[in-house]
Amino acid sequence: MTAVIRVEGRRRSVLRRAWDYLASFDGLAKTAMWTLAVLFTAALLGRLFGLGGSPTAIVGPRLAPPSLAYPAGTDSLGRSLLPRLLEGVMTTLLLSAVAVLLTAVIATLCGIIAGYRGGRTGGLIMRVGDILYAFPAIVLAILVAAVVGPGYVAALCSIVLVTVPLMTRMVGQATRLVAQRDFITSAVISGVSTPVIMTRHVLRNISGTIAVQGTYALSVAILVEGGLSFLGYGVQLPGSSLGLLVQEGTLYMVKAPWLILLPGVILVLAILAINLIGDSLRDRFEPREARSLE
Amino acid sequence: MSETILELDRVTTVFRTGWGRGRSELVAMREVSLDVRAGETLGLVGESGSGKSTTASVALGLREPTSGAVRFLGEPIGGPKQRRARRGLIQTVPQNPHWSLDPRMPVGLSVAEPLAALDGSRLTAHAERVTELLRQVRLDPALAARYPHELSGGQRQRIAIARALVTNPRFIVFDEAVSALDVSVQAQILNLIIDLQARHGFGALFISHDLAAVRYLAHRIAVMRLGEIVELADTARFYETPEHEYSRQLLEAL
Amino acid sequence: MSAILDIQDVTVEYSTGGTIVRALDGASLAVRAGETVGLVGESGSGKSTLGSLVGRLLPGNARYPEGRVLVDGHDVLQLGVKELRGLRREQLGFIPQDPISALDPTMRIGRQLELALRGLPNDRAALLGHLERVRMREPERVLRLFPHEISGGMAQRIVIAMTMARSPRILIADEPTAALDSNVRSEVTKLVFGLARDAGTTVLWLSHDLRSVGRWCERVAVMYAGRVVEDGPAEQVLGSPTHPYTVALAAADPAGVQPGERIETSSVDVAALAASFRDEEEVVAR
Amino acid sequence: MRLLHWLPGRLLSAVVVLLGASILIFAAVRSLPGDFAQIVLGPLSNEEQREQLRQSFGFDRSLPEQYLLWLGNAARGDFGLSLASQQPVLDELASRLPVTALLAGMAMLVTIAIGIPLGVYAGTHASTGRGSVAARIVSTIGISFPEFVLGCLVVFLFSRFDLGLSVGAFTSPTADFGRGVVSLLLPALVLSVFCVAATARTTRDAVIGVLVEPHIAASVARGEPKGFIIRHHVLRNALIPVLTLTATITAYLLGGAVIVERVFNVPGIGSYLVLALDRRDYTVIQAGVLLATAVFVIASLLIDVLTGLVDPRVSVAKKGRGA
Repeated sequence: MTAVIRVEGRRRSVLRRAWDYLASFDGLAKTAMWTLAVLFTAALLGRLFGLGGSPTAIVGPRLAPPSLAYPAGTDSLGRSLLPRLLEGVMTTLLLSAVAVLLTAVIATLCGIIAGYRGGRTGGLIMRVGDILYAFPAIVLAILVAAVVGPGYVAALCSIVLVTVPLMTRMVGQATRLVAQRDFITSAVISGVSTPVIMTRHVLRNISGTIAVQGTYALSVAILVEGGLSFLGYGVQLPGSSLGLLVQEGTLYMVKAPWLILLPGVILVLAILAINLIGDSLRDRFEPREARSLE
Repeated sequence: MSETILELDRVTTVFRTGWGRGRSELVAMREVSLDVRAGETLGLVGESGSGKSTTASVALGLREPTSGAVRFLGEPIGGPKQRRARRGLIQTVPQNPHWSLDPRMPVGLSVAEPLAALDGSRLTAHAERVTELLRQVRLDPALAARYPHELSGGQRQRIAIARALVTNPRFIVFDEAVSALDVSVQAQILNLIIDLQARHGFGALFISHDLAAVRYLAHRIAVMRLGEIVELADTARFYETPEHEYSRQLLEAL
Repeated sequence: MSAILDIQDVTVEYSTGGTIVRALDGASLAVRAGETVGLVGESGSGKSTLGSLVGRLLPGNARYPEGRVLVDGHDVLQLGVKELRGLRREQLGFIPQDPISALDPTMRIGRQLELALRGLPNDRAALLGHLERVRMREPERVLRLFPHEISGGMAQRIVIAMTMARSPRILIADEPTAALDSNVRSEVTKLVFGLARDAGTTVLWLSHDLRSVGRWCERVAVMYAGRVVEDGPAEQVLGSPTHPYTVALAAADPAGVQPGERIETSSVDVAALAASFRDEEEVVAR
Repeated sequence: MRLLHWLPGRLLSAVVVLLGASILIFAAVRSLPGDFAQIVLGPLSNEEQREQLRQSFGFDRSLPEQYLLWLGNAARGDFGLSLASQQPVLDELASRLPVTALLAGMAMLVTIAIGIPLGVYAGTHASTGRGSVAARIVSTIGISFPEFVLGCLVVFLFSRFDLGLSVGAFTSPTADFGRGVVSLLLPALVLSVFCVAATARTTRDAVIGVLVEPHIAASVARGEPKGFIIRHHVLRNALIPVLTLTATITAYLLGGAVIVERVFNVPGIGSYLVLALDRRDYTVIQAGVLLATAVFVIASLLIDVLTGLVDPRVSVAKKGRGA
């Protein structure tokens, strides 16, 4: 099936091919992609065109329930929640995406070196990964945040440190599998240099693993950012992130439940969507058949 | 007598695993001596665990022996640095047709890769030579654009042979290269190897657990068991009067 | 004498992601009780599908649009789950290609043997008896080992012991020696045929090797592209094959060639044609 | 014992990981911004007083010396005094440990009791039933619920409506175990949701992986009934990846406890650690984080031993990892 897509794709534009690729996912994953796309577009509109108003302006009564004037209600200072929500979505998604991109680069590099070269360098990489892995994620995150000082950088560093060890391990495992293959040995014998083998053969053959693990890392990233901001070590006021909004919401939970429900629900939806996409990617790259026992 | 391409001189290879009390040693090759001459195929037969795979990696310069000498064209075969220096002169056709080619690469580029490694050129710069090689292994040159999973096992193994030949090597190791193929396909590949050797004159080490295939195309046969070569003889002589008890067993099992 | 196994014009299709692949295309084979039949074919010929079909052991995506499979008069494809299970347990025996992976890797040999003999006497003496039947050396020690600690030949003897313990009416052996070293092969083959003869078991021996099958089986059936294309007494099929595929297959075997002689691959055109159109997994798609 | 011949090597790597973690913790805590003496003594103290305090805590020595001193003391169970309360850190931690241990233990119990059966059901019915799809969706939702969101929702629901359990009223399990358990019920449930879902997913994948193995096909071919095969051959094999996950879950429970304790106002190690970070209480942070990593390292060591007993093929070389 992939072959068919590719052969047709040669004659089509890159956009068209990307669209075809996305269209080949199952319904659940497509819904998930739409959810993320809508969230991101709304946040982008908020940032670019001020959709929903200004996130910092005090515009109305305090703790007003959702209405036509304030689609998501107002907060304890009388700011409209909608623009703050949009800003929070943007911050959370962007921060997590940048962090995971960093993670992917670091983990791919380390994983390939550890998995392909092995030896002392590889052993050292894996050991450092093990050490980082021994820290409970949120404990490591707040420790980093405390050292760096709360804020965006702290959130970014924490996410990277939390997600790198696991992804490195997975990339390393995938690399080891590929490295045993005959075509790698043939390339070595033919005198192909190690960097070329790593990029031409190894990287291409583990791209599926990177995509899957990167997607899962993104969902972990949003969890960590949320938890960190919730504890007060992540994004700081007057900025906004989904975790921070949930934390604010806890203060007025009984009087104004929308303050916690709306960011909470959006956060869960975003993570759920990403996990569903991850599952779908995994089914694609690591297909498994199911058997019954009859 | 033609030139000696590869020579193993009393090669011993020992694997050590574990440490402390759990430490164990396994002698994969014990005092193995053999040579391969230009235009000749040496068949190496043995069961799994006999040490023939280790012999293959030693002969390819992938593994340094514990003791003994390995010489390629009279020079010590050396380590990775020397491998870069003599690239293109030694090639291999591996066992499993599923993994002998990079599944993410059109097979034409796989064939071109050893050439590109010679002078650092791009993979796509060798289309003509690839076409020529595909013809030589009796494949339609149009298949160069296909991916391995779009080809049959036999076709993939032909591609692997084309790839091994593309740099006009002096020495090729066939490591169980036909074992995973169906009998009918296997016969064609065996004939192809014979024809190509007559044309190019490379020396070949043909490793297999299948005595029938080995004796069909090898000029001489070495029988390996528990890390030792128990008999090494011309194929005709081996047929008529196998000397070692184990060789006789193998022949009878055919 | 009526057939104990009667496969009538069976078609089997696998559906995977919208495409339908036909693995058997009107295959027929009738076997009388006590016969030893060698079923020969290359990868993709459908012989493994046919073998598994006897116990309806095909994966869930298999469909049976046509044909019947009768084991001792029971229509296997129509049986309920319970009857089918009973049939597999009491009447059929299967020996797979790779014996080590056919054993539970986390369990000692003794325990698995004990579980497999459920319902039969399975005390220690009985277990040892079964191992001695398959001429296992040091049976006491073997009972305590895990599957990864024994050789392929030993593992296959254990699988044979499990399978033959209930003296099945029909034994289906799918290339049981392909994964073994050649010096063990003949011993294991001899063992299977010996035990089968003693128990009066009918043997269906699946193999890609025409000549070795001819040595052990009374009758040989050749499969090609999902059908049985030739079927007859072993000496007849080997000596004077009629179907062009059988002819080609016999000619392609390097073991049958005299020194200095060249295999005539021009006569293998039938196989070459098939090879260029199919793959091990893609079988005969149409 | 031949089965566990890899144990010495594995022990060594656990020690290496623990040492590495301790260095990391020490370095991190020492690079926390702010002068601790000023934090402890307040802005009105003079330099002399601060210097005295630094000396009394050994902060005037070189960093490697301080590290070795700290490590040596820690190995003897002496973590020093809390800067904030001037009480021995060990006592402070010890008084909170039972709460967190009970919380994590309850969550682990729920995880095993629900996660594994759910996963086995989903795995054995993966090729057929609709129930499997439902189980899959539920478990994906489960791993997508951050516990601070879920915790807040639970607090909201239980404080707004009378649902039989009260939130906020905490009883120490050392004072009254029964009531302690009841008061930790909601936090433990919230903490377990992610773990239940993750366990169910891993178990499901493991079961599916085992079902396609040839030895299961061999069991089916022998005519063995479904329940028999699951009991004797599937569960044991599928347990192996699930066991490996348990180590990760242990770490997750420790981390999650930090947030859940905060949400539910539970006075455990987690909330104490956050408090210590806020107060820059060096000694407590060092000891608390070291304790958390030590628990994880020991837990994964135990789990590897267990795995080694279930799966005789395991060797360190094969697993190729330390923690």
